Amino acid sequence: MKENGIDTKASRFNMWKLHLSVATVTLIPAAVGINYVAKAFAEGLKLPLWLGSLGTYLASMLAGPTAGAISGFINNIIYGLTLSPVSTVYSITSIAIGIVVGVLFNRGWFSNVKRVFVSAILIALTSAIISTPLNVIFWGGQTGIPWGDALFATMIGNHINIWIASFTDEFVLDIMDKVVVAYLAFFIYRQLPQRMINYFKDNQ
Amino acid sequence: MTAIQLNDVSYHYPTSDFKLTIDQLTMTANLVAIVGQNGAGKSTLFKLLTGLMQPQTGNILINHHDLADLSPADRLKTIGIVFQDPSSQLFNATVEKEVAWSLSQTESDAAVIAEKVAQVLATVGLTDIKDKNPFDLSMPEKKLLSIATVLAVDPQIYLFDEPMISLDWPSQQLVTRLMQQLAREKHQVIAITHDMDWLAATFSKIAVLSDGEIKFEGAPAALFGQPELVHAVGLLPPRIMSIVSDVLGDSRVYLTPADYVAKHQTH
Amino acid sequence: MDIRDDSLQKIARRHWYNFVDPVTKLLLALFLTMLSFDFTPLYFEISLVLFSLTLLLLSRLSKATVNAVSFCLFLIVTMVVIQGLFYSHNVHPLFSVMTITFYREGFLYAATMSARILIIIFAIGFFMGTTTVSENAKYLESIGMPYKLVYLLMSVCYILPQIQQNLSKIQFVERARGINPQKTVMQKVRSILPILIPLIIKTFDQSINRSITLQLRGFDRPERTLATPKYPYFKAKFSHYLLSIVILLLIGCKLWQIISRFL
Amino acid sequence: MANNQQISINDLSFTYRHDSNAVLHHISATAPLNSIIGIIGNHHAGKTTLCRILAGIIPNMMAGDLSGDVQLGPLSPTQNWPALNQQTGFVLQDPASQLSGLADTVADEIAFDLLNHGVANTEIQHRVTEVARQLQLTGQLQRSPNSLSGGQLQRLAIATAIVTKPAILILDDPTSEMDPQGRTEFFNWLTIIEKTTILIVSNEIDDLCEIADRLWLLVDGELVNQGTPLEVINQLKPDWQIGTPQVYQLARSMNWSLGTDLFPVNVNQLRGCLHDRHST
Repeated sequence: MKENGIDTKASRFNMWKLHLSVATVTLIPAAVGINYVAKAFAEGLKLPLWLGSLGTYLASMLAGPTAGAISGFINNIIYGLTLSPVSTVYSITSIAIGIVVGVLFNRGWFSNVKRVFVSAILIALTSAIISTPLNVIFWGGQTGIPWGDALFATMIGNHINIWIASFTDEFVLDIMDKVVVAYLAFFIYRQLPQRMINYFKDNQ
Repeated sequence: MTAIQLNDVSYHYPTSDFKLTIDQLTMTANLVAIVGQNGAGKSTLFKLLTGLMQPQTGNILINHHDLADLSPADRLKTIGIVFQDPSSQLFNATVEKEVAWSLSQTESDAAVIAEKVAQVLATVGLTDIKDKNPFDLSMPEKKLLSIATVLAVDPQIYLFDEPMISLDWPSQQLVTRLMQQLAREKHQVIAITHDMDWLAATFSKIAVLSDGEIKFEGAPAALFGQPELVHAVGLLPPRIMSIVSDVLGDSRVYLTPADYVAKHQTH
Repeated sequence: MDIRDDSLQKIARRHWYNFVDPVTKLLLALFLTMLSFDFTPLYFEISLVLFSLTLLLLSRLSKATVNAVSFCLFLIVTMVVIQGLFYSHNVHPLFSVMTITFYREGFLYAATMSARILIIIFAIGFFMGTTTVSENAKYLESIGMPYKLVYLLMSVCYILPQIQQNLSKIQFVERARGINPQKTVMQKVRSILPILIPLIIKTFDQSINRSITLQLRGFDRPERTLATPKYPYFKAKFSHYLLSIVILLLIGCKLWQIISRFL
Repeated sequence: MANNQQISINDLSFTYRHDSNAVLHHISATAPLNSIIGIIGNHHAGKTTLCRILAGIIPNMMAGDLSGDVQLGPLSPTQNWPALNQQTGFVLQDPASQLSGLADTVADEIAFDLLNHGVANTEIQHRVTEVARQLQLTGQLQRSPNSLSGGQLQRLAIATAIVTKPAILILDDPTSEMDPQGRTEFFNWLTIIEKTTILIVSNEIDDLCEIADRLWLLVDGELVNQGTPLEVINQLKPDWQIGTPQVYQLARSMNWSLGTDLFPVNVNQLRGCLHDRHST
């Protein structure tokens, strides 16, 4: 009976076999938790920022782009299921952010204050490029942030193409959030004890 | 001399039945311990004493001024708190900066800060590792560092939450000496502890909490002279008392092995 | 007798929605969403909204769903205003307030999108309101998902309270050290790192320890006893296949609609 | 050299990869199986690192420069970790972080290891009930692990470690958050566990002297002494800065010796000592 269970498991779900170490498997929920709590924290302080990708950034830096991508994905799924169902679709954006942060970090684009700025712009661009079609499909191009949407309304009121208007709306908001989160991640990573960095590196 | 006075203080959490009620508690002795079982109200009382949480009724007076009226800066100069878990408070890049940060909340002169930081690091024995990342320290070192951040500010009142936990023997000795030194310098030192041996050896006054009420106030010897009370509030007598009663059948009060020796070498 | 099952839930009466397995509920949400994308007439959309709302009302309306609706309401209103005024295909005026004219096309466009959003919220609300985290975890494991993956998806729900506890503890401690986040934006920004650094290091330290103990405790071993589903479900496999096929058809249909527009 | 009936550590040294200084220097120690071994020392002594090596966390999960040899009866954490791990229970310092992170109730948390090992459901019921009773968690079985106090969490961590009936139990400071009653009960309970080798790190020198068969004393990464508590405590050097049990302090000041300058370190020895003095 049990043997049978294992057999069917192996044959039916091979496609789900991802090579994730146990360290990464525990890092990802922690990163998602940090996203969640950081977002709530920023809301509690009434800051005009989301900070909801901080954990994703750190997971990418500690355990590579795959870990970051999965953190971002699960983050939006959980967030979508519990708080705002529509944000589930933005999981695609979060996956991309995880990958871009991981790649940039590995290439050394998080090594000093100047380079972090370049990284942040690239991340914001990625985020905006992927989010814009989703905004258009779901919200007719809006983002849901009042002053971003005011910009959007002004632009399409002046007959500017909806795609350009929507992209501008999203990018303006993204650039601020992504720059702040990139610098937070940069400072926090520098503060992490070496044993912690080594543990996740050794156990990938 | 700093005096803390609690009048008709009560506090209850919206989500539980627990209620802390203290009609009258005055702390003027220099070393005061607050003891009691888990859930007796120690942490609630502690949080009220920090001034960061206000009682629902009554007030807490410090030298006749209401604690609730203190400005944040005055509060820092009045009450310093050493929490049980030091890793909840550390965030600076080095041990030295961690201490300097605390002091910079009440002091702006850089030269004064530098001098004071060097002095307190020497007091707790962390001078050699002042450039280390606080998160690379051992648990006792982290705890000493968190104590140093409070020492630097030099408040009138020191609150210690379970100071002996996660310290090794030499650092326990160091922290005990420090607390005694502070008390001699006329600071009010209040500690929550469940270490009865340390309590019996160190403190001059104990307040015992049980079910959110003060059940005893007085010297350790007086408390442990009432075995029924000690049992009723869920405490244990100091180890030396159970050793002596176990082996010698002597159920009198002894606070430490040295106390026993002193009482028995005089005859 | 069964000490590992929540005795309260054992006693509680089983409702009709407990016979539907979690995966079917999720697929149903996806199915309704795809339907609303494929067939755009407003009456159809409205009937889908009513259908999903009925599902929700016949089961359990959770607070989270109400919150999600109220959160989206603001967006829906601004969407109606912006599209009603500026939608690029606006031709027929609907009504005018002073000199500002609202148009029919933009209004309908916004209404369709709002309907879709409500459908998604209601359908997912149905899933969330009628399943528990442990029911989902057990079901996913019982249908053969590797335990590691179940863990990855579900453990955050269990770890989150721990992180939140740590956060409030750290906020209290840092307040005692003099961090006062209430006032200016600059003070708020300066209070971020002193809170987040200890929180993140503690969280990661706990995940290091957790990864060590999971390995010591035999996590993801092949001989692991598979969980048994919490309830006996009605025709689970059949519903999965049926819904999956229909969803794939609907996706294909939608793609064809999009592609044929360019042909 | 290899003896299947004992624990032996042979010339063990270790340096973490993130650190230039060695944490353990050429440690050699032995102890019989099925005994209780107390590991004592101050911070930076290397106690936690030694536990990690004994449990196989080093080198299987944490990297570094390891040399020397460890043998726990027939098993070795460095050479045959999976087999050793099957028979080992381990309790870390921070109890909250060793919860599985996927359990609704305390009962589910305790059952986690048994499920992983494929134990049958009725057996799981039985063992969870039994272990909960031993560690006084019966009243908490249906509660969420997140709602427990520090001491209860530590007892839960211990419950998860012993529910598989391990042959070796490694406990790294398991009582720091327990209240005095809980701690006393815990140490008493350790003595009634049978057929298990227990290695325990603790600062509770009084309790250790009551229950341990042997003490290993570490100072700055070196094993400076090993033996029975009586031997180790009586041979302490002041510059090691190790606290002494109250029984010993009392006996020493009162000059109640067991002859030849040995002073009792636990209550039983003290009783024997006073009995002998009385009868002579």
